[in-house]
Amino acid sequence: MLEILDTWLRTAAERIHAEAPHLTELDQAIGDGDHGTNMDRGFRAIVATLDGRPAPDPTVTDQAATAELLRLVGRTLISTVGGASGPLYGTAFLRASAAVAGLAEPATGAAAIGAALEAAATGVGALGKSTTGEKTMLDALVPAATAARSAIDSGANAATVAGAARDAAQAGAEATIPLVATKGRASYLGERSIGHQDPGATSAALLLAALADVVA
Amino acid sequence: MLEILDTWLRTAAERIHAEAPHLTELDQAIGDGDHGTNMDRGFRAIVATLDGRPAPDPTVTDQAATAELLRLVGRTLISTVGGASGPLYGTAFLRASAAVAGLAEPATGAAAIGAALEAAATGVGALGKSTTGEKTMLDALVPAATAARSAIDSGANAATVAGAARDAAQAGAEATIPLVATKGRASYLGERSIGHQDPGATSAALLLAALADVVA
Amino acid sequence: MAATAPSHAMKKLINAVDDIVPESLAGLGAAHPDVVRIDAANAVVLRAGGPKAGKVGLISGGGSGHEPLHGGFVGLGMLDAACAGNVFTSPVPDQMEAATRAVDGGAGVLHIVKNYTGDVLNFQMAAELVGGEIEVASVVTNDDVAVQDSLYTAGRRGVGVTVLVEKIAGAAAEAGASLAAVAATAVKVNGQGRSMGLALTSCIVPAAGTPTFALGDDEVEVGIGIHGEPGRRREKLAPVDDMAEWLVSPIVSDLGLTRGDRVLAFVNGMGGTPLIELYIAFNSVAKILGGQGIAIERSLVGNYITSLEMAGFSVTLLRLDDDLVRLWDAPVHTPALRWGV
Amino acid sequence: MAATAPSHAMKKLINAVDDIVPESLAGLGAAHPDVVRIDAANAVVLRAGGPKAGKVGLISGGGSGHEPLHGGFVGLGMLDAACAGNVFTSPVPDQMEAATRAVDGGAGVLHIVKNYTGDVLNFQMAAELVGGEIEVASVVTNDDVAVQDSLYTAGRRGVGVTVLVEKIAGAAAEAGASLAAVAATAVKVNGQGRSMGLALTSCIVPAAGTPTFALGDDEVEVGIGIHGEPGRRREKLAPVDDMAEWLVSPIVSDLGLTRGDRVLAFVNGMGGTPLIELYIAFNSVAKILGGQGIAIERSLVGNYITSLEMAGFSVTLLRLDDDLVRLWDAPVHTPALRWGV
Ligand SMILES: Nc1ncnc2c1ncn2[C@@H]1O[C@H](COP(=O)(O)OP(=O)(O)O)[C@@H](O)[C@H]1O
Ligand SMILES: Nc1ncnc2c1ncn2[C@@H]1O[C@H](COP(=O)(O)OP(=O)(O)O)[C@@H](O)[C@H]1O
Ligand SMILES: [Mg+2]
Ligand SMILES: [Mg+2]
Ligand SMILES: [Mg+2]
Ligand SMILES: [Mg+2]
Repeated sequence: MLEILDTWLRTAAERIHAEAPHLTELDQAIGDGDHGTNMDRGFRAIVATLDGRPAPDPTVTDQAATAELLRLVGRTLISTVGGASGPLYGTAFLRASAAVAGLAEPATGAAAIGAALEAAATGVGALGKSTTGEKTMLDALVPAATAARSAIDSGANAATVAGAARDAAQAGAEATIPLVATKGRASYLGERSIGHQDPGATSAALLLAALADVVA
Repeated sequence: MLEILDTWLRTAAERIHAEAPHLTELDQAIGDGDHGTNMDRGFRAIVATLDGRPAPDPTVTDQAATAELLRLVGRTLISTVGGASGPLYGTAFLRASAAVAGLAEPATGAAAIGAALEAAATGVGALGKSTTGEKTMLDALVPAATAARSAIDSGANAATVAGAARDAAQAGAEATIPLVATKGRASYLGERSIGHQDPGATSAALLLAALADVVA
Repeated sequence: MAATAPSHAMKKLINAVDDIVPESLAGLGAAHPDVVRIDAANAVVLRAGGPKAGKVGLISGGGSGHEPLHGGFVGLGMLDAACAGNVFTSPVPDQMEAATRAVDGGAGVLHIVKNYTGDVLNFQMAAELVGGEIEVASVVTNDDVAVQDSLYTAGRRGVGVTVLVEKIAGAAAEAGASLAAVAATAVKVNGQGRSMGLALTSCIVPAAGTPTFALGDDEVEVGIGIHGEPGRRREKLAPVDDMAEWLVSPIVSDLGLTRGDRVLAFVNGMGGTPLIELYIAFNSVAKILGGQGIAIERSLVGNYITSLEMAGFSVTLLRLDDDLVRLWDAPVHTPALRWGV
Repeated sequence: MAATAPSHAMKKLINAVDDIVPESLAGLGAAHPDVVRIDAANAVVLRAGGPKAGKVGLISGGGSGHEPLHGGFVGLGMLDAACAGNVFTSPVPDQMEAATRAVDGGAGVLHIVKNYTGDVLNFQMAAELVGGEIEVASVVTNDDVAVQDSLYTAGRRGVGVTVLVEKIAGAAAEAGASLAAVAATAVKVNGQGRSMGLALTSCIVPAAGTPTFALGDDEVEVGIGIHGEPGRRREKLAPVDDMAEWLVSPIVSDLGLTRGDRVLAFVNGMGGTPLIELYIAFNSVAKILGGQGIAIERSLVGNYITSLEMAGFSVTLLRLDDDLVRLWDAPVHTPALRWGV
């Protein structure tokens, strides 16, 4: 689990870096033009953290080590991203960490992904006082968590669960286009926010696409 | 003489107004982009002065009244134009006034034009500490004064004298194009002033073209 | 040499995009060593001389690009520290925690937070990080009448009034008021002040490299915030008397100002608009208020809360009473505002 | 909404081109009634409270478009009056005469004149107009090292050092120095100060309506004056550390500054460059001077002598001694500079 998490984070960091200009462009349209830069800064910091991490403690279980790394990622994002997305994504990872730690050991990869996604979505909504349909990252995270849970309930393995989450997040991100933003910076635009895809939902979909590729 | 002066000034004001954008454009290239505006402001003030002037005092000779009006024009330019061209053109008219007043009465139109032009050119050179070849209005005024003197010396009438002055001023203005400016704002450009016609020489040629048309 | 080749290329006095904030802070520190000290590791501007024992500490912060806000307002009678985020990006809780600890003089610390989701969330996390150790109060400024304060927005943005809150609450703290009293003063100023702004041009976020929005030659963006974000609506460029009216009217009606009321009028440039124009704009505002019998008792004109090199202006009106006038007039000594000392 | 339609159209906060100067002056007066009074008929900014008996009067003036210069420097410890010409056009002798008469307190009047043909000639005529009635001395500032001071130019332009002359000579006058002594102080400051500037963009003279010069996306104009006039040469846009070097080097060598010398470093914005960048530029200047062992004892950073909305900056260095430091630190209370009061 820990290895997959490590690979995912590194893959995500590459994707985020490559897509940063696009994320920033989306944020220029309905925000302040920094989402790509913010996410890139955060994920570069994560990679630095991964690189600098001591070898895993053999006395700690894989699941506990995974939870601990998720916590570290959350703290890193909070300490380096800034803006709205820093605390929100940071909280997502902190909550995911707690959820993974809370699963009976040894949890399956599918169960870990499902629990982590649900906790992340709930954490973002609680901190951001937001819900789906407000044109935020929640419009990718919540459908992803729901799709993951359905897949798990029908007995799917980790790869299938991650694939379902990816598809739902992607669809959710695209579905933000016609929405009027009512949270975050884009809400200042009112009706003028219609017709643009939310940058945070887009980055969330991007992270889950990387996860599906890594888990596959 | 007074009537011709009045007509000339009004004609000149119209021409300056029409050519102001061109003069400003020339000044943008090697100065600060205000020569057209400055001259236009001054000549509008002159027309206002002409319009507001009481009827000529019948006890005063035409020549004296002409000199007095030239003085008024000089003062008006000094009080309204600003920049380098205000004091310089203003002084030109003040000196022209004194020259015309100093001619034995009744002076011919040709003599008045000749004396006025010489005095104007000398006055500008003295105030501006400048001479020909420095890419200034003197490159139009000095040749004009010289040409007028030659024409007078060969017995020409006022129309011919004014025509000669016009032609010389025009040629002089055009001849500023290859010069390096060594006076005024254009001198800051050094070699980069080459290739542009001097705005002040251009306005001087314009004034003398109007004179030739009016005297003709 | 007349102009032919228009351009919106990024032309800035910078070395590298990543060096903008640290080098600008270093320059601020080098230019005003008597007033501020830079904590480079945390990107925090601290008042020279350290915390004043028994005085409430005031900190603020936010994305960079709004200079002189906030670092230029650190000093006697105003802020004790300012946290600098990346351009238009809220700083992180670690910075705010460091600033809070650095300025604590035992009387508690006030966080002055502009109402943006990012700023609010990060300051909130910072407050949790020092919770129990240092008494922290937070005041959120939200004075921008361009935004509806409704369920359908993140609430009104904190803009121009933030400068006035920092000055006036800073004076209260300097005079020895308690944390509760300083916070109450800040809340009062925020409650009695409103702002609105417009842009003549966009600005270029360095990391993005292109203008945040495109405006036609004859268009203005009305109801902008301070992050280059597009505004509420687009209008044709108009005489400044009219444009001032677009900004002043909503403020006057939102504040319910009427004949005989006293105000501080703050005409703020967005960064690229020169003073010659800001004074013309102030003249327009003064004419409008004068026509309604509203008395301008204090004024502030200049580039104080900006959006990088954006051209445009905002108007802030603060309803005054004798208390606020006294606190406004109290000595202040910061890089950007100074009087009485 | 990403930018697609670049433009250099004139977008200014104005009502009409002809109203710019009078309305900007009116705004200045309305914003600072405690400091200045506007003589609208003569377009002259006067120090509130009238001439001070026995004090040397200081007046300056020039084309508008350089705000806060000169009107923003009228007040205690600096100018007694400033004459505002049209944009980039020297005022006329009538204005200077009116100002000279208005500020005369019986101890004579100093004219501070920037070295441009127009300014010099108009002030010269004004001095003649009051000659015999009021004792007038004139000091011409000519600090711009971009211009060769030779037979082949109108001489060096007066630029950044003018601000320092007005402050320091103003302090001398306020302290009761005689006309000769105040003039000598002004001459000394001019002699010990040098400047050079560069532009990242042109500016638009309102009456012209188009940019004075065209610059490519990657070009800077080096050695500009303050009237939007093109500079001495064109360079490729470079890191600000390099650009600062282009400006500082000629100044240091012209002043003959060496290790251990003390200076006032003034980093001035051309009007459209925001503070975040000016502090970065100051940081570059501080690094260069620090590397040469030249000590920055005083500093000034901001938009103080501008070219409308031009982007760019200039550097002015003034060699300091204890006298100049004392006069620099003396109280000043003007719309644009204020301390000690
Ligand atoms: N209250 C909120 N709840 C959930 N997500 C939010 C909220 N506010 C903003 N976001 C997300 O944050 C994204 C913007 O992130 P970013 O640009 O990095 O921060 P900022 O808006 O501070 O510049 C938005 O696209 C949106 O998805
Ligand atoms: N020393 C001088 N002697 C003669 N003419 C001069 C001198 N300096 C400048 N001029 C003339 O003045 C013109 C510029 O006038 P104008 O643009 O109105 O004033 P300014 O240069 O102050 O903006 C130049 O084109 C030149 O012909
Ligand atoms: Mg953003
Ligand atoms: Mg000119
Ligand atoms: Mg942001
Ligand atoms: Mg001029």
